[in-house]
Amino acid sequence: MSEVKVERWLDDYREMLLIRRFEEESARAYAQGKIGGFLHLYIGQESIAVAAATTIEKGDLVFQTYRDHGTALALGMTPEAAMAELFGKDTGCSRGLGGSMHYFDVENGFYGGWGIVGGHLALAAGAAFRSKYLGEDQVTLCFFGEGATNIGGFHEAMSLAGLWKLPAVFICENNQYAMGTPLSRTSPLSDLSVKAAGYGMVGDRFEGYDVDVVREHLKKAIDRARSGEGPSFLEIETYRFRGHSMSDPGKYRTAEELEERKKKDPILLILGKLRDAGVDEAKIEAIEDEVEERIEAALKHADEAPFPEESLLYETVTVEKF
Amino acid sequence: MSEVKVERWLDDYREMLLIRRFEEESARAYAQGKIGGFLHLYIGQESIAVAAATTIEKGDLVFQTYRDHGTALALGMTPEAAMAELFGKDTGCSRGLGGSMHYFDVENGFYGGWGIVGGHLALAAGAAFRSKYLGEDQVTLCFFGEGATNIGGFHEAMSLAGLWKLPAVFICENNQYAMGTPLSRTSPLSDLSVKAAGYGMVGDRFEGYDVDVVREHLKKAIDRARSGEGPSFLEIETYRFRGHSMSDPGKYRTAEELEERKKKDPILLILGKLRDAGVDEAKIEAIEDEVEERIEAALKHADEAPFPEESLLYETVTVEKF
Amino acid sequence: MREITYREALREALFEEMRRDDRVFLMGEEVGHYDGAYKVSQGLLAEFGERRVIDTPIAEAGFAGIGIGAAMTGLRPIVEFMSWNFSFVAFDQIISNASKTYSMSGGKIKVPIVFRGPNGAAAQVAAQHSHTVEAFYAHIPGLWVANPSTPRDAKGLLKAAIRMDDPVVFLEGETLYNLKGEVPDASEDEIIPFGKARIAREGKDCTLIAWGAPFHTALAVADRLAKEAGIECDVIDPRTLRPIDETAILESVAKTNRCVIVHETWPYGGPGAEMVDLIQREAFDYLDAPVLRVGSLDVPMPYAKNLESLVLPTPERIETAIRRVTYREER
Amino acid sequence: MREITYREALREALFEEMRRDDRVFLMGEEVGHYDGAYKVSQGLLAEFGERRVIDTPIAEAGFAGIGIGAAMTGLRPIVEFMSWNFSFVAFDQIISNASKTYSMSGGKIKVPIVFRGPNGAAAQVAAQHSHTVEAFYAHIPGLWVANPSTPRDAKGLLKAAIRMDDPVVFLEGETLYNLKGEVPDASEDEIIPFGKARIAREGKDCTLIAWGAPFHTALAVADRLAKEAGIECDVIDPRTLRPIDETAILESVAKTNRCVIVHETWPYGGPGAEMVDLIQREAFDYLDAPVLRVGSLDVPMPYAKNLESLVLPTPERIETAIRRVTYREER
Ligand SMILES: Cc1ncc(C[n+]2csc(CCOP(=O)(O)OP(=O)(O)O)c2C)c(N)n1
Ligand SMILES: Cc1ncc(C[n+]2csc(CCOP(=O)(O)OP(=O)(O)O)c2C)c(N)n1
Ligand SMILES: [Mg+2]
Ligand SMILES: [Mg+2]
Repeated sequence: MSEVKVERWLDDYREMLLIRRFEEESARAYAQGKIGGFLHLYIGQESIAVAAATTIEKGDLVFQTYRDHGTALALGMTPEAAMAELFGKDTGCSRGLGGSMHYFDVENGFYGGWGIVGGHLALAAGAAFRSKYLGEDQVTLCFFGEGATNIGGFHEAMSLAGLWKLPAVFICENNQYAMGTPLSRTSPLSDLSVKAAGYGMVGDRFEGYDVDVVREHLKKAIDRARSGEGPSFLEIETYRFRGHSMSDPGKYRTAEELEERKKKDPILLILGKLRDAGVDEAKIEAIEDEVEERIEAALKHADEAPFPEESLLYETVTVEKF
Repeated sequence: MSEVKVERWLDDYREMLLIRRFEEESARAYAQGKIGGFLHLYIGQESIAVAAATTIEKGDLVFQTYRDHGTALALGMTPEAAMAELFGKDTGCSRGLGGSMHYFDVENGFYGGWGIVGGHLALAAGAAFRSKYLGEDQVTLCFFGEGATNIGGFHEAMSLAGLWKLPAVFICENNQYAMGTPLSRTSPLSDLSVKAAGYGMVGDRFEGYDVDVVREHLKKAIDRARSGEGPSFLEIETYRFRGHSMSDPGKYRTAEELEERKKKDPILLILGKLRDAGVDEAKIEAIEDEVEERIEAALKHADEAPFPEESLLYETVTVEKF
Repeated sequence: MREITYREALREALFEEMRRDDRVFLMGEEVGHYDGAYKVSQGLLAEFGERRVIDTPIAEAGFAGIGIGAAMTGLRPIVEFMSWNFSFVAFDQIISNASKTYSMSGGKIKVPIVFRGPNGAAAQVAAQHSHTVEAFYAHIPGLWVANPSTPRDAKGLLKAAIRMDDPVVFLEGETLYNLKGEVPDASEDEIIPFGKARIAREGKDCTLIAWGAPFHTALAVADRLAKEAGIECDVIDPRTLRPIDETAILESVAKTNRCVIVHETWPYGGPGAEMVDLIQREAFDYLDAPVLRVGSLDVPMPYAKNLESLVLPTPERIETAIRRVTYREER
Repeated sequence: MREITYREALREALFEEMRRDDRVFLMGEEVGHYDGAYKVSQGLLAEFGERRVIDTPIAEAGFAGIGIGAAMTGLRPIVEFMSWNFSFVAFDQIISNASKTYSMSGGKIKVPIVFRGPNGAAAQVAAQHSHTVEAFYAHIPGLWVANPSTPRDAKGLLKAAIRMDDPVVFLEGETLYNLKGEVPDASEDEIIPFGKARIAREGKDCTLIAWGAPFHTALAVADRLAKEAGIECDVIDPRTLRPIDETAILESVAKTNRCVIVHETWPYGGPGAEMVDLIQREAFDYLDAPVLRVGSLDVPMPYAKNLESLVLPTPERIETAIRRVTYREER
C-alpha cells in the first residue's frame, strides 16, 4: 500500500469520524433542548461528503440540502461554527439565523444548506452559470436526495444545465427513503440515472459506501464539467442510519434491514482498509482522541457563545437601507 | 379503396377545412377588432386534432393549451359557440369569460383551453386519476407544445402519471417553435420521446401531417391507457403556418422554410387522398360549400349574440354564496 | 361536551366526511403509510386503503394539479401540504387553475377541492419553513380561506370545506395540533359555516381580533388585562379570512370604539390590513383611536430561539397595543 | 427634455447598465433573438451578444433560480418574466431563496438580482394572464418592489434596481410601454431612489395615491375634477411599494385630510390596505373622512371587453370615491 494512500485514508477516517461524532453529539444536545427545530443527520452517508471534499479543487462550489452538516464539515467548516449554529449562537456559521438546515461557509465553498426539496438545484446551476459566464473553471457540485427527483425544481435545473452545458455535477444521494417513503413508492424506475438521457447528460450510478469508489466516479464527472463537456447526473446508493429528522422514529423499516445496512457503514469500511494496510492501532486511536477533543471544544464553544443581538434581525433583511 | 375509408376521409376533410376556415375568419375578425386579447391559430396542425377526435371514445377527456380552437371544434363544439366566445359573447362556450385561450365544452369531453405553459398537464393527470379511482375506463388526452417540455409542470405530471399508471396519453405537438424559439435552442435533444423512459412510460415519435398515421399511433397509446398498461408520451412532428399569435410577424423563420412546410399541409394531404381514391369533385365542393355556410352562420351568430351581463361576473367567482 | 385535541378534531372530520362520501379522498406526502407527518391522518389508511389515502412523491405542483383535475371531473379531493411553506411550488396551480376555472369556464366547471396543512412557524424551523400564508391566498377571489384556532372550529370548518363546491385553502396551526378543547359528538355532524366569526370573550373597552396560534396569546392577554387593569376586550376569532365576517367586526367596534388586530403573518398588507380598511371605512365615526395591528416583525424568520420569540407577536406587544388604543398607561 | 416611451426608457436603462458593468446580464424568454416579447430588450443581443442576452426555455423557476444562484456568487442578473403572471411558477424561488438568503446566511450572501416584466391586465387577455402581483411580493421582507408609472421613473428606478445589492421585484406596466414622457439624457445618469414618492399634482382637497396603469386614469380624473368641480387633489405616485414613502403620504394627508387610493390589483389586502393602515394609524386625527380605495373588482378577470372594463378601476369609480371623501355631491 502506498504511503500516500494510507495518509489519505487516515485523513478520510478523521473526517468521517469527526462528522459522525459531531452529529451524535448534536443529537444528544437536541435531546437536552440546546438545539431546536429540525435536525437531519447524515450518519451513514459520510463517505460521500468526504469523497467530494477531497476531490474538488479550491474555488469549486458545493450546494446541499438541509442534511448539510457532513458536507459543510468535510469542506472545512470548523466544528465550532457548525455547533454554534445549531445552538443558535452569534458565532455560528450563519450567525444563528440559519440553524441546522441553513449552514453557509462561502470561504470553504459551501453555499448552503437549503430547506425546500429541489429548490437549490437551480441555484447550483446558477453558480455554474457564473463560472461559465466569467470564463473561470470552477465546478459546482449539487447534492440532493432521491426524493427530489420528481419535483419541478429538479427538472428545470437539469434541463437548463444540460442545454447550456453548465460545469456542474448533480449528485443524487439515494439513501432509499424520503422521510418514510421508499423509492419504490415514488418512482417506477429502480435506476434513476436513466433520467440523465432526458437531459442530454451523462448518467452514472454506483454504491457510495467506499470513499475511494465515490472519489473515482466523482472525479470523472468533475473532470467532464471542468473541461467543458457539460454536467453529469450521478446516483449514489447510500443509507441513513438515523430517522429522517429527530422526530422520526423510523418505523417504516425493520431492525433487520438497518442491521444489514450497517454492515456497509462507511466508517467500518475505511477502518477495515486502514487495518488491512497494517496501520498502527495507536495511530488510529490518536485520531479518535483528536476528534473527541475537537468535538468537546465545539460543544464548549457553542455553550458559551453569545446569542445574536436583536439588531442582527434588522441588519440582515436587506443590504441597502431605506 | 374501401367505402368506409373514403367516408372517413370525407369527414376528415370536412373537419379540417372547418377548423382552417374558422381560424382564417377569426384572424379576419381579429383584424377588424371584433376579437381581442391573444389569438393563437392552429392552422397547419389540424390533422392532429381531427385524428384525436376520431380515435377517442365517448366519455374520453381532452385537455389542450391556449391553441385550442382546432381541438374543440374537432371534438364537436359548434362553430357558433366557438366564434361567440372569441367575440366575448354570452352564448360563447365559456359565456365570454374565457376567450380564445379558455374554451370549455364538457359535454363533448373538452376540458380547456389553458394558458400557463405546462400548467394543465397535471389537470389532465387528475382527470385520468378520477377514471382510475372510479374504476371507469375513460382515457384522458393531454396536448401541449414542445416548448412545455422543460417546465416543472410537465415533469411532475409525467412523473406522477407514470408512477400511478394513469390512463392518459401525453401528446407533444412539436410544431418546431415556442413563440420565436426553435427547439434547437431549448433542448439538447432532437428526439424528445427519449424523455419517456425517465418516467417509465412508452415513448413514440412520428410525423403528424397525415391524419391516418396520427390515428394509428394514437390508437395504440389510447388502447394501452384504456387497458391499464399506463400512460404514453408521444411526440408528433407538425408545423404552424401562422405566427405564434396574432402579434407575431414570424421573422424567426424564412419564407422558404414556410413554403417547404406548406407542402405537407394536412389539408392538401387529405385532399390528395380523396382525389387519388377517385372521389367526385362535386362531393368535395359540396363539403366546401357546407363549411362556408357553417362559418358564415357562426360569424353571424357571434355578431348578433348579446354580451354577457355584469351579474355573470359575480355568479362565477364561487359556487357557494357568502 | 367531550374534549379532544385540534389534531383529533381534524382527523374526525376526515373520517366522517370520507365515510359519508366515497368521492372524498386524501392525497399528500406521508399521509398514508407514515400516518401523516403531523399525524393528522393517523388511521385513515387502515380504514380506507390506498385507493383513498394516497401517498405522493414530493411534487406539490403535480399532486395539487391532479387534485384540481380530479375535482373538475367530479371527485372531491383533499390535498395535504406537509406544510403551507411547500405550497409555494404549487402556487400557480392554486391561483391560475383552482381559483379561476369556475369563472373561466363561464360557471360550467366546479372545483370542489380542499388544500390543507399546517400554517405558521413551529419552533425554530427558520426562514424557509416558518411562513404564514394567509396574505397570499386571501387576496385571491375564487378561493375560500379558513384559519381555525380551536378544535371545534377545526372540525366544523373542515367538514364545511369538504362539502363546499369551491376550492378552499384550509390553514391549520402547526403549534395548535395538541391543543385540547370541547367538540360535539360525531352524531351532531356539526358544520361551521364560512364567514361567521366566533366571539370568544365579551368586553366593552376594545375589540381584539386574532386568529391562528396568536389567537390564544391574544385571548390570554385579554383575560389578564381584564383582571389586572380592568380593560375588557371583545375577542373575535374571524375563523375564516375569505370571507371576513364584516358584521361581527363592525358590531363589536361600534360598541368598543377601539380595535387591535393580532396575526402571525408579516405586517405588510394581508387580512389584518384588510380589516383595518374595513373598520375605518365602515366604522369611521365610531373609532376613538386608530386601529393597531400586531404581527410578526417584518423580517425573515430567524432560527435562534431568542430572536424567534422576538419576531412572533408577543404578549408584550399585544398588551402595549391594547393599552395604547384604550389610552391607558403603557408599561 | 427629450420625450421617449416607457419602453425606450427601460431599454436605455438596460443598455446603460450593461455597458457600465460586465456582470450585468439579461435572461428570459425571447429576450434575445426575438428582441423581447414586448420589445423592451430590442437591440441588446446585437450589442452584447449571446453571452449577456440569454434566451431561455420556458422554465421560469429554473432560470429565476439560476439568476439567484448567479447573484449569490457575484453576478448581477436581470431576469425577465415575459409577464408577471408567469412568476407564479417561480414563486418559491423568489420567496424562499431570493428574499431569504441574505438573512439565512447571517448577512454573508447577497442576492443582487432584478426580476422584471409587465404587470397587470393588457387588453382582454383573460383570467390567467391579467394579474397584478404587487400584493404578493410587497408582503415579503427581503424584497424591494418598484412599480413605475412614467418613462422617467421607469428608467431611473430600473437603473437603481440594477445597482442595488438586494433582490428587486420590478413591475412594469404592460399598457404603459407606449406611453411617452420626458426623460433626462443618458449623460445625466439619473438614478431614482427607492422609497421616494413623486408628487404628480398638488392640491389641498384630497390626497389621491395611485400607481401603475391606473395612475394615469387617476391623474386624469384629478385634472378633470379640478376644472369641473373645483376639487383639487394632491396626486401621489408612490413609485416603490416596498418600501412605501410614508412621509410623503402622511404630509399630504395632514394637508388634505382626505385620501383615495387607486390600484389595479384586487381589493383584498395588498399595498392599498397597507397604506390605509398607515394613514389611519399615523394621521388619525387629521382624517375628515374614511380613506377609500378603488381597485379591480374582486373577481377573476373576464375576457369579454364590456366586462373587463367594468372590472378595472374606472374613472367613474375613482370620481365617486373622491366626491365621497370630500363630501361633494355624487353624480
Ligand atoms: C417542496 C418540499 N416539499 C416537502 C418538503 C418536506 N420534506 C423535507 S425533506 C423530505 C424528504 C426528502 O427526501 P430525499 O429527497 O430522499 O432526501 P433525504 O431526506 O433522504 O436526504 C420532505 C418530504 C420540503 N422540504 N420541500
Ligand atoms: C409558464 C409560462 N411561461 C410563459 C408563457 C408565455 N408563452 C405562451 S405560449 C409560449 C410558447 C409555447 O410554445 P410551445 O409549448 O411549443 O407551444 P406552441 O405555442 O408552439 O403551440 C410562451 C412562452 C406562458 N403562457 N406560461
Ligand atoms: Mg432520501
Ligand atoms: Mg411549439
